[in-house]
Amino acid sequence: MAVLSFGQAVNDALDVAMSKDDRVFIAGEGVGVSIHYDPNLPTHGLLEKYGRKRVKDTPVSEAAIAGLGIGASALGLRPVVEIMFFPFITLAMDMLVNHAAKLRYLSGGKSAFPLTVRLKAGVGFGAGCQHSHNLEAWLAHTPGLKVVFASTPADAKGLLLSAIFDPNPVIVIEEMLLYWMKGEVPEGDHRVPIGKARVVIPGNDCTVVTYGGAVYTVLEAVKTLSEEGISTEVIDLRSLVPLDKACLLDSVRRTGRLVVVHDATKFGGFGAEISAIVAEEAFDVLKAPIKRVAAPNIPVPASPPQEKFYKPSPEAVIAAVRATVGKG
Amino acid sequence: MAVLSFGQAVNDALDVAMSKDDRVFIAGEGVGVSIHYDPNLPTHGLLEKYGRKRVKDTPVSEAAIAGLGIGASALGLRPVVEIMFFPFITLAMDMLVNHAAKLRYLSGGKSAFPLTVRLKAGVGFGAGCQHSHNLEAWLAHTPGLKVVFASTPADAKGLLLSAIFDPNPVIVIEEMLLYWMKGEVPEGDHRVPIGKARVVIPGNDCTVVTYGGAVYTVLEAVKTLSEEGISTEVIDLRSLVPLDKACLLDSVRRTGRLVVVHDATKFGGFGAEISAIVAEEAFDVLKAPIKRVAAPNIPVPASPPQEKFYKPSPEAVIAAVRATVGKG
Amino acid sequence: MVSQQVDVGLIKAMYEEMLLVRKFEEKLIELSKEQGKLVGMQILAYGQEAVAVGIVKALEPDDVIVSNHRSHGHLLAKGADPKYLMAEIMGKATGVNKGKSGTLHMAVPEVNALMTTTIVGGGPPLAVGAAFAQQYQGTSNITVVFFGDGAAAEGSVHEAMNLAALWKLPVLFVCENNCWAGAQSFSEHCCLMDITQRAVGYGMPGELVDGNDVEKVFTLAKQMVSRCRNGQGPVLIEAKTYRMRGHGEHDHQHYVDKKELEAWARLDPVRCLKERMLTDGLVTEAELQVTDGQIDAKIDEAVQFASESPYPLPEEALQDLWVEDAVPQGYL
Amino acid sequence: MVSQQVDVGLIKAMYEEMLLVRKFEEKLIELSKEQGKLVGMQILAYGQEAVAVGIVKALEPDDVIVSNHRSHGHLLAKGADPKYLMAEIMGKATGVNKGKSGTLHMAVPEVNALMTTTIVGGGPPLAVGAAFAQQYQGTSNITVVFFGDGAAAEGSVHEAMNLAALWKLPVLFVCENNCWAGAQSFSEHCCLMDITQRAVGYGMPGELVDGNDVEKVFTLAKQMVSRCRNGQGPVLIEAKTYRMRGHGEHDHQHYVDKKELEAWARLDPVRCLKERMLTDGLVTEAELQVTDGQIDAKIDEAVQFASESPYPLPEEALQDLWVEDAVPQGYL
Ligand SMILES: Cc1ncc(C[n+]2csc(CCOP(=O)(O)OP(=O)(O)O)c2C)c(N)n1
Ligand SMILES: Cc1ncc(C[n+]2csc(CCOP(=O)(O)OP(=O)(O)O)c2C)c(N)n1
Ligand SMILES: [Mg+2]
Ligand SMILES: [Mg+2]
Repeated sequence: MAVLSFGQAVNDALDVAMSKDDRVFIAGEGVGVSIHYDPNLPTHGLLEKYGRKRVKDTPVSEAAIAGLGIGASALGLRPVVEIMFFPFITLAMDMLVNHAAKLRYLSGGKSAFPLTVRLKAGVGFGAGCQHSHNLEAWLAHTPGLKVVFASTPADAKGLLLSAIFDPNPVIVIEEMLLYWMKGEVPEGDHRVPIGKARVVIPGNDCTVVTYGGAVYTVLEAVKTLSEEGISTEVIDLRSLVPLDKACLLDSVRRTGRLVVVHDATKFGGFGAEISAIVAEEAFDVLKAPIKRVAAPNIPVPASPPQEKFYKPSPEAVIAAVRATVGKG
Repeated sequence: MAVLSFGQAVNDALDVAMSKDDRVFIAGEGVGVSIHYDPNLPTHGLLEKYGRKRVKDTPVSEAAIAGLGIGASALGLRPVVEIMFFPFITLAMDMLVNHAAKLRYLSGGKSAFPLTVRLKAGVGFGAGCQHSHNLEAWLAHTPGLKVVFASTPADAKGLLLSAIFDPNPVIVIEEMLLYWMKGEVPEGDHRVPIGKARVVIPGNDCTVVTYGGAVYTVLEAVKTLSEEGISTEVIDLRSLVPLDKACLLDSVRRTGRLVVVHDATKFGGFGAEISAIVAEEAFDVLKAPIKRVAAPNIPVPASPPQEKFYKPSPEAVIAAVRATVGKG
Repeated sequence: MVSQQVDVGLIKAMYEEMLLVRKFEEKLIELSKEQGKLVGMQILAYGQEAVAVGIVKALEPDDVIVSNHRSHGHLLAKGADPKYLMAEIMGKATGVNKGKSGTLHMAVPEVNALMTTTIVGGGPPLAVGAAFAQQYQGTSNITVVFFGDGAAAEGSVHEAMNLAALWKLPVLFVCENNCWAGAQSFSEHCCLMDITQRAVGYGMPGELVDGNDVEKVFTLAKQMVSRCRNGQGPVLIEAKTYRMRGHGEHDHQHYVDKKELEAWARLDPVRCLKERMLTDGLVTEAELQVTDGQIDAKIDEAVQFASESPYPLPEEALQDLWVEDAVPQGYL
Repeated sequence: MVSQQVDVGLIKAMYEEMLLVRKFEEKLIELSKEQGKLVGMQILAYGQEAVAVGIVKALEPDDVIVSNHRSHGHLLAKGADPKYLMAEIMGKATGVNKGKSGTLHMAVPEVNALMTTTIVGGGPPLAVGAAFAQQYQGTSNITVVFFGDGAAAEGSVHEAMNLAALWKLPVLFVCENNCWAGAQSFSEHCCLMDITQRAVGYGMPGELVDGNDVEKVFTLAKQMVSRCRNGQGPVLIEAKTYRMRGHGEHDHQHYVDKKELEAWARLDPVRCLKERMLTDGLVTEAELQVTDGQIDAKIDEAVQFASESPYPLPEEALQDLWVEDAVPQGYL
């Protein structure tokens, strides 16, 4: 196993996919020539290696970028298109929701759209609310799209490879702030199955469900909690759609308690779905209210103290878990 | 009180607003001259009455229509723009989410965007998934937007008037299939406060929370349920944002049981937020799992038997309430 | 630009296809009056048959078309079987899309009518993707996308044309200017004389053609299609035609000047072609009657097939979302 | 097209404004090297000062501008106080937007810099709305929207131009063609020679101007602004200029040909104007030194003000979402 940064792991996945399958191409704004020069960024060096035919820098046209991927996938290619920052996906929503997600269904199962869309998520680089806005809840509420959101380099590689070779449209959300974080990554065509969550830390007192960058906020909190003798089970969902309900429910059946943590805003966030599933299917075992730790219902402010305030903190997770286990 | 159809009530609200305030104008595709000629449709006759200056037929350009409303509202007008069918809002999401919802916040509270966006929702006219797709969960997950969804002619009028004169951006979702349904409507500048739910039927055994067209599915179910001696409290949310949590929690504290019903797809739907709020804030009083009755996680199929299958039925509501009260 | 003679056999063939489209839709008009027989709104290409037939006749079977809400002409011209279209329009299990689409977004992959969207302006970006694949795979196939004068106002069309021009993709953009976008006339929703003026802004050719004259449409299409095939990049064709009926059958055209309707009725592409063939002695009345009979029979067969077909089972609505046979239990 | 003489006082005034923008940004370059002093990416209009100043000088105070991510020139030219901009860029409570925006979307309603968006292509539809209000209210004000060559590829820009042209709205579309969209050169992302070729497709005038010559920019703007004011509808101006630094200060231009950079450096609008004023004897070295000193003082004052200002309180992040003082409890 090589030690790679998160960004290198994504890059490695693209490299593996492109080298083994000519149908794979990447397109987006600056995926070839970028204003950044950093080997830790996902598409670094791919233009040099695969050339202009397969590494396509596009104009600033999010709808066309999505349409490019959809149409090309309909003819059997394996497009991997990038929408630079999460809030820009609003410009591609018609293409992704009314087309990528629906055209196969509309065809009565005759067509397929093996498309991958990469997105950069993340709060904490001071760019404000038009660059930072986690909208995974929208995508998860769109029948026909699969949605994955990795937290480790190995999962970033494995989920992306699974997405590229999945016969359906898959949205791959990348936590930008993790690009430079290193970890062990299996070599070659390493796949992580879409739809399988990962138990990061086993525990008995309380289940904490999270994903993406928030995983590290939770792990930070767990240090303190374990010192306090609270045994937390941490689940990294990895896939939001399809969701690994078995893993979620099995854990809650053992702990009887649930806290959900994400960086997106709370109201109508994906955490609500996790909570609702448990309140509907594991109510009998629940010993305490289901808590959600998430961002307040405001846009991401730019000023450092306010951006920090916006982002769910380990302290907030600690408080929520304590309250849930009755030690609040 | 006059008896008006739902569509006439919307029309009446627009008429009242335009006659009392010159800053109000309406714009959209066919809001002036329409392919339909039906007094039960919301903008019928307004062009004849207010002229081309204030009733603006636009090109087929959803982003520009939204931008028109946002920019005009910044200069103090009270735009009421229409996005024809719900799935078409995907084309205006950047304007609504990154601009209407965020620009005031970005200005540090210096600017205001008193904009109203009207949308037509509804499943059941055989047009398929590019015309029928309820996405209120997206809008409710967008800090900065208020969202209302009326079920009666009186509320349709009162909520729209409140929206038009609200100093913030408000999304007004109209249930198309109800346009021809008649009801009593107060005359003049009738306002229904945004953020207040309505208890349609009081009851003790189970709370059923719903909104929009699903209200009638629930009322249909309640007939059977009451015959069975099950006393259901039906709450019509009317506003999704801000949400009337007091009304919701107060009811559940009395009944100890909750079923949420909506026509949108279940996974990640707005019902999840309602369930999560109760699981977090009224857990102590809950006597049964919180059930959600919603559409399956697929696009809306066109074929009649399948479109019917897609739409939550009174039978499904009956089964859910029975199970919740332990008489399943 | 338009010059060479079109061969007689071809003219007859195009006439028959136009007549098939016309009769198919006349049948829909009739059926749309029977409660619950057809599903959803009936949007007809009545009066625009020459555009669909003239353009598609210039294509090879492997070429792709992307259609819109007004699709009957495009699909039938590309070779779709009326039986399965009719069944789809009735929402039947035997429909070309199993009833999941209904009339508005029928796609017929078998004949490379690969994607149809009723999102106005949705087609061009999809066509750009299809054409990119054709170029990427080194084929000489091209993609044609049909859109309306109203659609030309959508941002997606601009993005698509810009990208297609930049990458010299084999896309033939066909704007069917039928003088209406819903209840808005062309001059009410656009301040241009012609949509072709847009072509300048993408550095691609923009060609106007009389959309009611199938020979002119075909001749121009032939030239432009080979241009696309030869890697010279995209082309915009604007076919001037007219929406002879309402936007859909539910639209009674209360906003349309009757004189305008009459004027265009005189230009009815199907009738005009028939008359021209008779005057020029390309066909005899007798031959035409045979053709009529054959097409009527096809339509009747389609209606009977569709009418006798069952509706899909309600729970089959859960199929066809994803390529997996079943969507993971955890999800649905 | 460009003809009349520009008066000397005006030239000096414009030079001073350009110098203010230049020195403001030179200070940002300096500060961006100090860890944690500035918030977020620093996107500079360095080299494009003549466009902002020349255009805005042709406006009245009541005219509205809509800016983008490269906003410093636009805002300062419109009269924004450098103190409050600097404080915003540092994320301070005294910032023009209380630190909620940071550098990327600073809006200054006090001077009718009403909306700024970093969504590329987001400005034009907003400008159409503002211009509609100006027309609706019967004022003679106009709206100017600045966008880049890259933004011209966004669908939103097409929809906005089409609607503005159709309704003859008083919008001046100013495309700052600085030869780059991120790391893509103009010819890599667009196959046109000039963005003005797009104007044809909206039936509006499209005017090219040397964006490094503030006098030419001003003279053209004057003419086009009055055209808009007189109800003759929108205009597209394309100012050819150059992004002399990286996309942002984090961009070290590894992809840029150094020769190209040097060539444009020789056309530096600030230096060239200074030299022309000296050669033509419009100013003396001494006068220029005074100007320099005054502007340096302004900048230093701004930096001091911003540096000494406090950060906003974390929980104040909950304010300013809605017009109500507080968002309903039930919601937050
Ligand atoms: C994005 C979107 N906006 C609006 C509509 C509603 N709509 C359906 S057809 C139509 C008019 C389209 O006019 P045109 O493009 O000229 O096509 P035509 O109907 O004339 O064939 C409109 C506005 C839609 N289907 N999709
Ligand atoms: C919708 C959207 N897509 C992409 C971006 C990322 N981005 C920021 S600036 C930029 C390049 C814009 O180029 P241009 O319009 O020429 O403006 P310039 O930066 O040259 O001033 C891009 C792609 C964005 N901010 N918004
Ligand atoms: Mg049309
Ligand atoms: Mg540029």
